[in-house]
Amino acid sequence: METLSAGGKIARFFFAWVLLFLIWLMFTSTLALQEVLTGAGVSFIIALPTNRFFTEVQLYRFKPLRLFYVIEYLFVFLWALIVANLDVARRVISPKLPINPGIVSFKTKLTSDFAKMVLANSITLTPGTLSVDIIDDTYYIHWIDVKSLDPEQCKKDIAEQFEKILLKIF
Amino acid sequence: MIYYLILIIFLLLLMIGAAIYSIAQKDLLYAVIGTGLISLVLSILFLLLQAPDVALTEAAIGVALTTIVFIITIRNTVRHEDEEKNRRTLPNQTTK
Amino acid sequence: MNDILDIFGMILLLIGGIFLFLGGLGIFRMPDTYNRLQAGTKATTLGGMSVILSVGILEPGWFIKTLVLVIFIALANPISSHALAHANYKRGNKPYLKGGPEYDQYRKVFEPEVKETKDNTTEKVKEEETA
Amino acid sequence: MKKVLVISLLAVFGGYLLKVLFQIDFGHQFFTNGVKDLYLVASPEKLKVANVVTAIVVNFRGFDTLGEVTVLFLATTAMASILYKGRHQLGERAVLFSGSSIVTTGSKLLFPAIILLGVYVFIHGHLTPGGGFQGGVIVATGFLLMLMAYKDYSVSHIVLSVVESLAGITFASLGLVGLINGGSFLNDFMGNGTLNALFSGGLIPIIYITVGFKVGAELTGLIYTALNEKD
Amino acid sequence: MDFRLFDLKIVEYSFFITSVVVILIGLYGALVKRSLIKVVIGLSVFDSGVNLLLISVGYLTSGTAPIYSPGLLKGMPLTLENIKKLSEGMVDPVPQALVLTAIVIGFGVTAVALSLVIRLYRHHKTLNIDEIKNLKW
Amino acid sequence: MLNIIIYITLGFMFTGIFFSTLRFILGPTAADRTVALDTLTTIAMALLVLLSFVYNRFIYIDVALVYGVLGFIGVLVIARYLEGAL
Repeated sequence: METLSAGGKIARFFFAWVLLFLIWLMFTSTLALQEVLTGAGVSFIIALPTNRFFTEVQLYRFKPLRLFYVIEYLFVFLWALIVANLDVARRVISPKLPINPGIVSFKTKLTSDFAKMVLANSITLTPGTLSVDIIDDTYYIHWIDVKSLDPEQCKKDIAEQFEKILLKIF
Repeated sequence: MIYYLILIIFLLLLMIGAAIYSIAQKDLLYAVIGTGLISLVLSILFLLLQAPDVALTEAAIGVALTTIVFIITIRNTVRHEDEEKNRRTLPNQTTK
Repeated sequence: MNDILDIFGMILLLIGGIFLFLGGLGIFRMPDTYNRLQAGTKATTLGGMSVILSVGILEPGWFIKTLVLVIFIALANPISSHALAHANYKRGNKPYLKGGPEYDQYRKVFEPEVKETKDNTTEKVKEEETA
Repeated sequence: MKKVLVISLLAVFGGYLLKVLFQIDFGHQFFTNGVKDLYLVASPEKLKVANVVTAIVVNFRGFDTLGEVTVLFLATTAMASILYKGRHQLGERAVLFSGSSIVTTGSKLLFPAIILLGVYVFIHGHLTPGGGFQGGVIVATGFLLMLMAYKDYSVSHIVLSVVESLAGITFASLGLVGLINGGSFLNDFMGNGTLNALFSGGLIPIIYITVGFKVGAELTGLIYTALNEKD
Repeated sequence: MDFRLFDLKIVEYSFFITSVVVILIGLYGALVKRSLIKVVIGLSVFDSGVNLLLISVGYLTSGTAPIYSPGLLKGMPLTLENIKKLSEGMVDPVPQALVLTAIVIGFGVTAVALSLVIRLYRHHKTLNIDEIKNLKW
Repeated sequence: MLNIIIYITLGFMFTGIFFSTLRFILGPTAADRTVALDTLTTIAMALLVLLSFVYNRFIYIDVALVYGVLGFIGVLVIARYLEGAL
């Protein structure tokens, strides 16, 4: 993790402020002047002590092109979520419970904690997999229907589609 | 309308069942999880009785704070109601 | 246009209900805790999300607030289920394995003696374990 | 023997309770000469407060709220003094290890949002369900999340007690100003604004904000005290 | 859309019956159980029952929550007649305000009781009230 | 039309609640019971949103919001206790 310059810290603070302000606007879901002003003040005060939680890298890495990848990621994720649910539905309804569970492991190339968490959450919500632990860069995944125990193959089956977009975003 | 009544009666029965469960259960941790269920059902019932303020209070208090206070007590004392049984199973229950 | 949105909302509502039901049925039928978590998390997450979103579609003024709820569910639900799975393994509840013990690769983290048979991952017992 | 006695006692008690309750007509106005109608009309008409429950808690029965906040403060103090074991205990965390990196990162991300939700709930106490107590509880729950997820996250006792005392003093002095100004505790001396705007209701939002800070600080202190306690 | 919930007379008392049953269950737990934590759990269950009873006493058939939100006013001018008309369809706010404070106070009571339990355990090394003398019959 | 769909959805939800409660009662370990509680929390949140739609009051959604944000903390507390961390 790189250390932040003074400018980086200020940028981080503004990032946290804008994010909290957006959440406030969604909470109130109105654009009345009083609400907006109060929201700006409140999110400013809350962002002062909590901005160090939000991001750990310099904000100059942020490029607008990455927003497209975020949207692409959302679509991939939604599709995987729907597939996951149909998969669960099939397994739950069928009377013989076609499962072959096990815990597999693979390594990831992602570095930041946030990206690892996003990948783990996505894995949890996609077909038949549940992340049990992350130790350094190794994921341990509970797989409801183990097809292979080889780490490379597992990674290709489980996480490839998310990881290659996440590598572009972060 | 009879449909809604059936659902409400189901919720009421669920609440009675959760109360009986959390009183009758010998394992205190399960009893505490039972109180969480009581608070969940109670919150839905308060909303059905048109009291959103009270439902919000019940949700906020019952979902985490009551649980953590009870769990701290269990951690500091004993987990099982019959203490003889508790001593027998203590070694593999407190450490991982 | 409005009718189409309404019909879309109704369909979403119905789908959400079905998935919530499947979540309940799943945690009832599955054989062990991990599989129950699988069914419970995925089905209830999508079910809850689609019910809430359908309400947002049926009443367009509510859409933004329902969107907040959906975002929170999508962030928070996997975390809690991950924490439960992790805690369950640490307590020593081994998963139900159909294929045999080699299907459980996570065990190597806790029992380093298995290391010789199959060595391709880092063996690092967490330092907190000893604390 | 004891069980039989208790069950018969409870049966008598429950029977009488039900007998009384069956005389109430469920779903109809029970307290016919009550203050309900007065409150329901006066709250939007005079005070311009949309949420009548808030108006009752803070304005019509504001003195009770002061007592209630005091009870919570006493609970925190009593818990700390009952559990006190000696000076060496202070500063020791009883959470043995941090959670896995998913849990810590997730709680780090959600913590500001939870605090913001708490603040939203107690600022909008006069417009939507919720208010100072609920908002304070939500804020305390946010701190609970951080205290649980991290091994070495700590809350400063000094900051907590300063926030709590300041909020309490503000509440009491606002009430006293009302007493001097209008003749009753928490009498409203500000303009009322229009119904359903954020800046409306005169003193009520300000008091609920102080209540929110006070309850949040108290409950956070309570959890922190309890969590540090380990044999 | 209009949903009137309680048109049937039979079921109307189910809320009262439920809350009385929950109160009795909680009292039973508080009186009979020997573990002190169980006694506190019984008290908290009792608390829930009382809260449900108070709220259901204040319920009004096909009433709505006592909040004059914009969705309820629907752009009506805020005259006295309109407010009176709206307030006739609202449930009783006084029990709600009571219960609102009762829940928070109940939590404080639970916390203090549990800290007393911890203290007693430290002193007596047991939670069984039969062994802690002079506390209960 | 909408009424019927809401009836059917409520029926599905309550069946889900029923099965989760069965798992809550049967569940052999504490983790199973907590899984059931987690599922019940999510179902209850969806139910609260649907009820606020049925009563047509926008402000009732706040209750569901609080449940959605705080619901996972309760589960996390129990999980951290089971882990041995508390």
